[in-house]
Amino acid sequence: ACGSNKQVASSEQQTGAAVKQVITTNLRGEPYTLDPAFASDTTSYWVIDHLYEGLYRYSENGDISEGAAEKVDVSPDGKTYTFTLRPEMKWSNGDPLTAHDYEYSWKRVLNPQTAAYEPSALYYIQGAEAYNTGKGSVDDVQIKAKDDRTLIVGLKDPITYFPKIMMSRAYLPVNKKVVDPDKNWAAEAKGIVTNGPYTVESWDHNSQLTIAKSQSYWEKEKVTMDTVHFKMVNEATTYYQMFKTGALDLIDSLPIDVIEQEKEKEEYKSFPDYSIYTYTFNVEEKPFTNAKIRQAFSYAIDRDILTKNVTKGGQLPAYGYTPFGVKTPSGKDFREEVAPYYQFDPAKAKQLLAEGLKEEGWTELPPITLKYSTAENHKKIAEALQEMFKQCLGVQVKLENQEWKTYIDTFKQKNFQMARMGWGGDYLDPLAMLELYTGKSSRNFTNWANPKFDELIEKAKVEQNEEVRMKLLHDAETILIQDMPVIPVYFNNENYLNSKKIEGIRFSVTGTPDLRWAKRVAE
Amino acid sequence: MANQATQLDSLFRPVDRTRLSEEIRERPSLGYWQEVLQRVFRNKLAMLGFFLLLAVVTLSIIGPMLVPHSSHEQSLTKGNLPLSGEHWFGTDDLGRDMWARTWVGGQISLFIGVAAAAIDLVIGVCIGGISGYMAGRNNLGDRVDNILMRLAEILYSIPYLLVVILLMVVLEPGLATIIIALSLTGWVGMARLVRGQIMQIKRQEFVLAAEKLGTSHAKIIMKHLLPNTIGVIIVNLTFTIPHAIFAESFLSFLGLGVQAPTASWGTMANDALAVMLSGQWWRLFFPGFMISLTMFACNALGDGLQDALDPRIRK
Amino acid sequence: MKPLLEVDQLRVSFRTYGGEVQAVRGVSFSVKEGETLAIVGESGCGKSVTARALMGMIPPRSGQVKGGSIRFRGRELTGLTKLEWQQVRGSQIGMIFQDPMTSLNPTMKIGQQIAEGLIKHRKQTKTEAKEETLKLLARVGIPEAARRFEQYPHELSGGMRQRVGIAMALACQPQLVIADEPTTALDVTIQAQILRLMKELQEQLNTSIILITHDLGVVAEVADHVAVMYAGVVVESGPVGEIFDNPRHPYTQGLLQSVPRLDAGKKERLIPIEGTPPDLFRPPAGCPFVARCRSAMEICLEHMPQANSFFNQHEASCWLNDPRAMRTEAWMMAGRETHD
Amino acid sequence: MLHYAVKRGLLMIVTLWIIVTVTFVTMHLIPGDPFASDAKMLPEEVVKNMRAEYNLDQPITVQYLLYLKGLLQFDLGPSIQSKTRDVNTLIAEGFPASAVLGFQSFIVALAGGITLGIVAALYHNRTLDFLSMFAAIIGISVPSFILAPLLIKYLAVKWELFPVAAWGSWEHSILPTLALAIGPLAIIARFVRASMLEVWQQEYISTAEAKGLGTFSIVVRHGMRNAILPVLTFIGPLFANLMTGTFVVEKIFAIPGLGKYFVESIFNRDYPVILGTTVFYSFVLIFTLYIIDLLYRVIDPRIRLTSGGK
Amino acid sequence: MIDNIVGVENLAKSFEIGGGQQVRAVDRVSFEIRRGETLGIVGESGCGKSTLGRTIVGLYPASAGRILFQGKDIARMDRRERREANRHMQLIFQDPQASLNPRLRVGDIIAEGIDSYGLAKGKEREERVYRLLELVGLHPSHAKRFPHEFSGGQRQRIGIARVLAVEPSFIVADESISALDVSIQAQIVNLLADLQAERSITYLFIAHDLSMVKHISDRIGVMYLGQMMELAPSEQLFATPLHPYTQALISAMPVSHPAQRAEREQIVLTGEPPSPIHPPSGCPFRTRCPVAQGVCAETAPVWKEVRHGHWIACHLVQ
Ligand SMILES: Nc1ncnc2c1ncn2[C@@H]1O[C@H](COP(=O)(O)OP(=O)(O)OP(=O)(O)O)[C@@H](O)[C@H]1O
Ligand SMILES: Nc1ncnc2c1ncn2[C@@H]1O[C@H](COP(=O)(O)OP(=O)(O)OP(=O)(O)O)[C@@H](O)[C@H]1O
Ligand SMILES: [Mg+2]
Ligand SMILES: [Mg+2]
Repeated sequence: ACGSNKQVASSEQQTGAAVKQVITTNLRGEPYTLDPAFASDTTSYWVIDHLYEGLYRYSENGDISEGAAEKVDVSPDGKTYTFTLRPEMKWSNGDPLTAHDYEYSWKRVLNPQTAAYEPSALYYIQGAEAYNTGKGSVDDVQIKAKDDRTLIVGLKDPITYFPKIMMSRAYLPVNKKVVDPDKNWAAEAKGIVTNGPYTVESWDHNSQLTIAKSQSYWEKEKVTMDTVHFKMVNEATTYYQMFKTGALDLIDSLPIDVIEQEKEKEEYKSFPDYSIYTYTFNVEEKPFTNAKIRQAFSYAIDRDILTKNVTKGGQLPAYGYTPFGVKTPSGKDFREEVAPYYQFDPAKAKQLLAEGLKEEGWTELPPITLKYSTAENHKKIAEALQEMFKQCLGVQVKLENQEWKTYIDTFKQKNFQMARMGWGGDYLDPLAMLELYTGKSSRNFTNWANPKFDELIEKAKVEQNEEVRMKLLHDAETILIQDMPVIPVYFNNENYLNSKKIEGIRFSVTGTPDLRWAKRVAE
Repeated sequence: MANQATQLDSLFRPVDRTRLSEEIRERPSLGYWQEVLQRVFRNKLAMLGFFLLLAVVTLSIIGPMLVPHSSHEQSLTKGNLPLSGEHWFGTDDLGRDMWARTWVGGQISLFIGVAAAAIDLVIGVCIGGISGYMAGRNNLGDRVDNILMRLAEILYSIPYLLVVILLMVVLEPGLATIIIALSLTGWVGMARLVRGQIMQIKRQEFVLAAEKLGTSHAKIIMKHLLPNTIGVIIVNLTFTIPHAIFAESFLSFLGLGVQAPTASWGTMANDALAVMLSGQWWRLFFPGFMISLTMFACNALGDGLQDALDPRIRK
Repeated sequence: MKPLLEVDQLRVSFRTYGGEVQAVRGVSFSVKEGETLAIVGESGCGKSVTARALMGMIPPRSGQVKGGSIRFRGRELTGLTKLEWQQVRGSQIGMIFQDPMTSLNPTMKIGQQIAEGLIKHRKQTKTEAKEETLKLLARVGIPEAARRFEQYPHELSGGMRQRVGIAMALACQPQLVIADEPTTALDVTIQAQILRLMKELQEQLNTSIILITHDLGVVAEVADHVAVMYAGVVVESGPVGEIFDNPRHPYTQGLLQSVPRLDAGKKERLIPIEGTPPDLFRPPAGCPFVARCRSAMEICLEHMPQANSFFNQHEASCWLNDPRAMRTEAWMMAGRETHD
Repeated sequence: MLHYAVKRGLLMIVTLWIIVTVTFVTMHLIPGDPFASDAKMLPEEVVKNMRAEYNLDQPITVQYLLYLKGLLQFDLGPSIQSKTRDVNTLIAEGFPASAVLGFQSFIVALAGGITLGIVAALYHNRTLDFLSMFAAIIGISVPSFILAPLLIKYLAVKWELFPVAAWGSWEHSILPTLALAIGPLAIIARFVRASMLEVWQQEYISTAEAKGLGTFSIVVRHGMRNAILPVLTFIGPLFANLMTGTFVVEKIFAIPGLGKYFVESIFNRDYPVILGTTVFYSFVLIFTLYIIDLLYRVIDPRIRLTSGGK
Repeated sequence: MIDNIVGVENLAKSFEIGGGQQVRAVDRVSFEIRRGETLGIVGESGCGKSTLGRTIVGLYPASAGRILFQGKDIARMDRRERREANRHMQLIFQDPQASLNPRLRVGDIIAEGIDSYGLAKGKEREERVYRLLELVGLHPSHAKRFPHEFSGGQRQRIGIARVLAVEPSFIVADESISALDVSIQAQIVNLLADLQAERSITYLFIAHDLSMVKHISDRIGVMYLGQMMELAPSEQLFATPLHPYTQALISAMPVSHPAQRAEREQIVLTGEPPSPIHPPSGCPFRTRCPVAQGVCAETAPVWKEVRHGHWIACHLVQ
């Protein structure tokens, strides 16, 4: 990484200092808020990630490393974290930034009155959940600023992946002096005070947001990009064409139809993100009460063709549940540690279906409706699957779509036989993906519960040895795949077009593209 | 010369009166509809419209049978193929035959067009007719008119999307639901227009005359007022139809209408928008062209019909 | 005195869906300076079309001047270009329309409607035109001209509107004014006012007037000369006295008879002209009046009668005026008797 | 007149109230929760806290009354989605762009439609008539969601005449204006053609001709005003729709207008925004209809006598 | 007693126009019409002739006053009686073009009244239509045609046939011949006269052509600005017009022969009829009356019978 940094530096010298370090990119929509406590969407996250810095942050190579914290000490029992902050840090308005700010910010998120978006990300901390749900007092929350530079956090369980969890935006700090007097402090550019590499320069609502390099950021020397313009263009075809005409330097979420023609170009960047596209069964709805029939449907899907010819955006076929992107002690990716669990096999699919029918004593399947939420790509995939089921299994599946909020409702009420759903990891760990399917998970809408699976997950949560933990998770995944309450279809990814004039944008699995190290090399 | 003069001489005698009693304008008296049809047939533009429409309808019915591919059959590896002997209109992104899909889609879109027109006619024309007729008649009439127009205003103002989503929850998706969704507000424009026309026509003396002869309100509306608004009704219908065709695509996209993989022209056009970037023009062109063609045909036929239905323009 | 306007064998047709309408089929007449010519005739006989032809206002695509000539002060008007016609209209020949309700633009102030012509032909500025208009309004007997200038047609009574129409036609002091049934839509008392006004103005300005009407009373009141039209042709013309005293065409005779006479006895049956005028799609080869004529002869069916001249420019086109017709009269008397 | 104005004003308020009520009820009848967002399913307690923040834990009647109370004070409430800005602000921010665009396209549609319609009428049954009406049919049958990308592709990307999208300079507004205007333009053209054909038969046109005026001044001074009258009924709702923004065009051209709130608020179940935008739209619509009523009297000075009588 | 078929007493009719203003189209008019007679009404355009006619036949509800049919107040009749009275009182319109629905066949137009009063059905209805067509001088084959296929005079005949279909005893002919050609007017007038003779129909004949009114009417009423100014037997009215307005009206009639131009002394009224929205105080005619006096502006003249059968409303005539 060091070497490449030098190269960038030299290329800067070649083009001369005349190149203004400005990048224009696209947010696709108005960030609903720039207050990290309320942020709920990737749009806001992208900006917020450039404005605030947590105790940890992603380093240039994508690892989690210390951010505002200089040093972290973990107690031997793994339950107490002591953070030492870097000296003399400042808010963008000049106020000193201290451990008290972190304490204040986290407790603010937990305060039920705040109605923050994701206080549950802090529930790993002792006393947090109780306070947030009104069953406990703020005093029992184990977040303590010992002095200006020391923050002590006590956890409920000894979890080794706490730094990963701390990457949630709920852990970002806000300035008490600014926040307390004005509830709407984050509504306009001038009110926003940040501690990260950028400050908000201007905010033209629904049109453009500009952030500029912060002069009070502790590592400002390393921030190469001076100004970032975020345009807010929602329509894919539009921002694509704006990119083509040079009005934008970086865009994400390309229109599907153009990926084919952009794929081979230098500008094209594709990165997996830590999420999966699934079809979820309700295992209490016939015919998916039978595991073999569920598997039959999975075997009937030709994921290779689907990702290559339908979704087209470089998505990876999912032959397991947890997505790529988690490095394990073995040095391999968690996904690559095991062989694909299954493959496209029409014969096996037919066989399983027949067996399943026999087991249940049915002669034919009841009518099946496949539900999906309204969107162009979901519709395409549903249509393709429908045809695959028909070809492989001879089953005529009916399609039904609903507008998103209605769909969520339907889904939560488990009012489906087979329904599309995408899941992303809250943090970059297989646990984040698998924990969903435990019997008591509030996000498990399959009606599927397996005590063995639950047990493995419980163990994995507190296991201190990372290797053993991974093994436990693999075992749990195997059970999940065998019972198949959910069909993994593909692992999502994000596509970008990155203008040749801009170098050094850091793309990562979980985060949004990090622009601070980007460099414009030509006007 | 002299000869001619003497020839004329013989004509100076009283005329044979029977030669004069010739009827002023004798023409074969056809039935009203026979005559209307005859007049439509004589109008070239109308006939062009008629035959185009006939062609579109016929192809929508038999078109899919002319090719070995069904409209559903996918071939994911053969997506986005241009026109060829194998696929006359090319294929779409899932490798389905566009020819078959275009005509199957035509069935839906044409049905929707016809249904929307029917809604306009039945609901819009009735409400507009009643409202226009009652307005200014007496206190009660004013009230009826006021209520109906306020109703139209309200329906116009309530967010349509909200109503649509509600419908989606209450009803099963399908053509019937689409039609209900279209009926909710589809009639408002027509009603307002018809009302305006009726207000004008009802001041004409033949309406007063009918009233004086004891003709009932309903009959006055049906026999005297509405037939004389046929012109604006037809013009407005030609706006309603394409609007409904696209509204259907929106509603279907939301999940209210026909479900994938069944397509309509509107949904096909909607799905194919991005081809403007990638160049598979046939995916947008065929459904779009069919809509425009149908529109053109309707307009041409409509204009012809309008002339034909008006007994005054004949000569 | 040289005629101001000479119309000779004017023919106008319209193309319609059903074929060609020969609305005017050879009309000739002339108007002298300061004279009033009345054109009378049944509805649809081509009076308005003739008037429009004199203004060059036959709709260019459906209608066509098929032949004949219109000489105005010695200048041939047929065949003028559009722009040349615009110079003639309003400034040399003015026109007053029948219905003051529909002939004024309902959405424009009357003052502006009058001033328009002045601005166009006299190249006046707006203020000049306004001043002139105010004078004109006063001249046609509209009080409070300044206030009226700003009003819209619907704010005026029928008589006022027709005065506005007259003001409009006279604005540029044309030598000839064509008035197409200027008083038909008005009441008797207002009609009397308007006719008197027209006469006064005519005397002051020495304008010639072509007055189109079907009201014989109006003709009797103001006309110097009369042309009686029937089915697109002039069947009789002459000085007004001659026409009333010695009508030479059965149609003219019929017209004069069919109006009730004030001095006639109570509830005496009127003597109408039975039947209706012929269809101009298929104009008859012979005399157009034959089907309604009591004295029709075989010759009338097949041959168009030529104009016969009588005393003092009195002309009539009827076979009855042919000496050979005398015998027929006798036969007819006989025939009628046997019929009854 | 005043009596009429007051009566209409009161009626307007009643109508608005009914609209609010019906929208309120419908809104709460449809499933979905403003707080159920992307794949994350928030814990119940968290959602409860959030609901309390927006009074959503109150009985529905209380919510309704609270809303009406706010409405009386011209306070449309907070937005649920946009945490820090309230509905009044959203509308105040979005309306200018929508209004500018709407007004421009309204003018274009009106001017273009009238011109096209008049040309077609003047050249009745000739090539120009045929061409204009053919163009109008195309205009009617190509919806803005197809038209807009086409405009972008050719005028912006291929020929680089205008910027692709975004809001800012006047050039930015040209393409969206066109995209918005063409449909209504085509419809107006057809209406105007019909009424112009009628007007052209009127005797006052002959009068104008008899004054020696040229065709152009006859059209402009005598034809147009009268030909527009029948189009007014259509223009009212059109104006209201354009002024309050249209989702599709604003989305495609990335215009910071009101249109997006109309649609997105519903998809997001952002109750106060749904109601706020509805109230705003209805107000504009009803007010426009009212103005149109008055406009009738301006353009057409004839007093309309009510028929029948008492 | 019953030889008055229709009577009006203090009949008034006003129209609401915008802005709470009122037009007093007919103002306190009283007269009666005897069975079988023809009452002519003349007067300037807009003086309320049509309104009077239409109010009498019930097309407009009266604002005040009574309408008697065969001696009975129509307002007091029950539904059936009123419908019957309505059938008996019919109206022929002025404009034969506008009063016929262009989209209906002549047969259906004529049968409209037959249908709505259920007077005949099927074959009989058809027969009746044919007989009516013949009665007004048309041919039964015309029943299948549309109004625009006929000339103005023929259309007016259709209008008359339509009214005759319901066998009325009283017909208001509202300028029924004004739109016709002179030569055709006589045909229609004769037709009306024949029908009166055959069926003893009573007419209220509205027109502004004085000579025609004089020809057809037994008595003539002269209206001005909604009020009746003078009512007298026609001979008497023309021989000795008493009201200044009537005098002006008669003198304004065009001469019937050019030779009379010089002989006649015309009273040309100056000014325009006042607006019915703001009628002048006192006598409505005073603003144009050549002999108006102070009293005319103060009080409205009463409607009085100055001679047998000669009614007048004028201060200056005793
Ligand atoms: N624009 C036109 N197109 C077709 N036919 C026309 C047109 N104008 C006039 N005509 C026909 O020409 C004939 C003469 O019409 P014109 O208007 O001159 O009659 P007129 O004598 O003025 O009658 P009226 O007394 O009713 O005004 C009529 O048969 C009419 O139908
Ligand atoms: N429906 C109506 N609404 C309002 N005012 C009306 C209505 N009908 C008639 N009037 C007014 O009443 C007055 C009398 O009109 P009416 O038509 O009875 O006059 P008229 O004597 O028949 O005139 P004309 O000779 O022009 O037919 C006029 O001032 C007219 O404007
Ligand atoms: Mg004429
Ligand atoms: Mg009248």
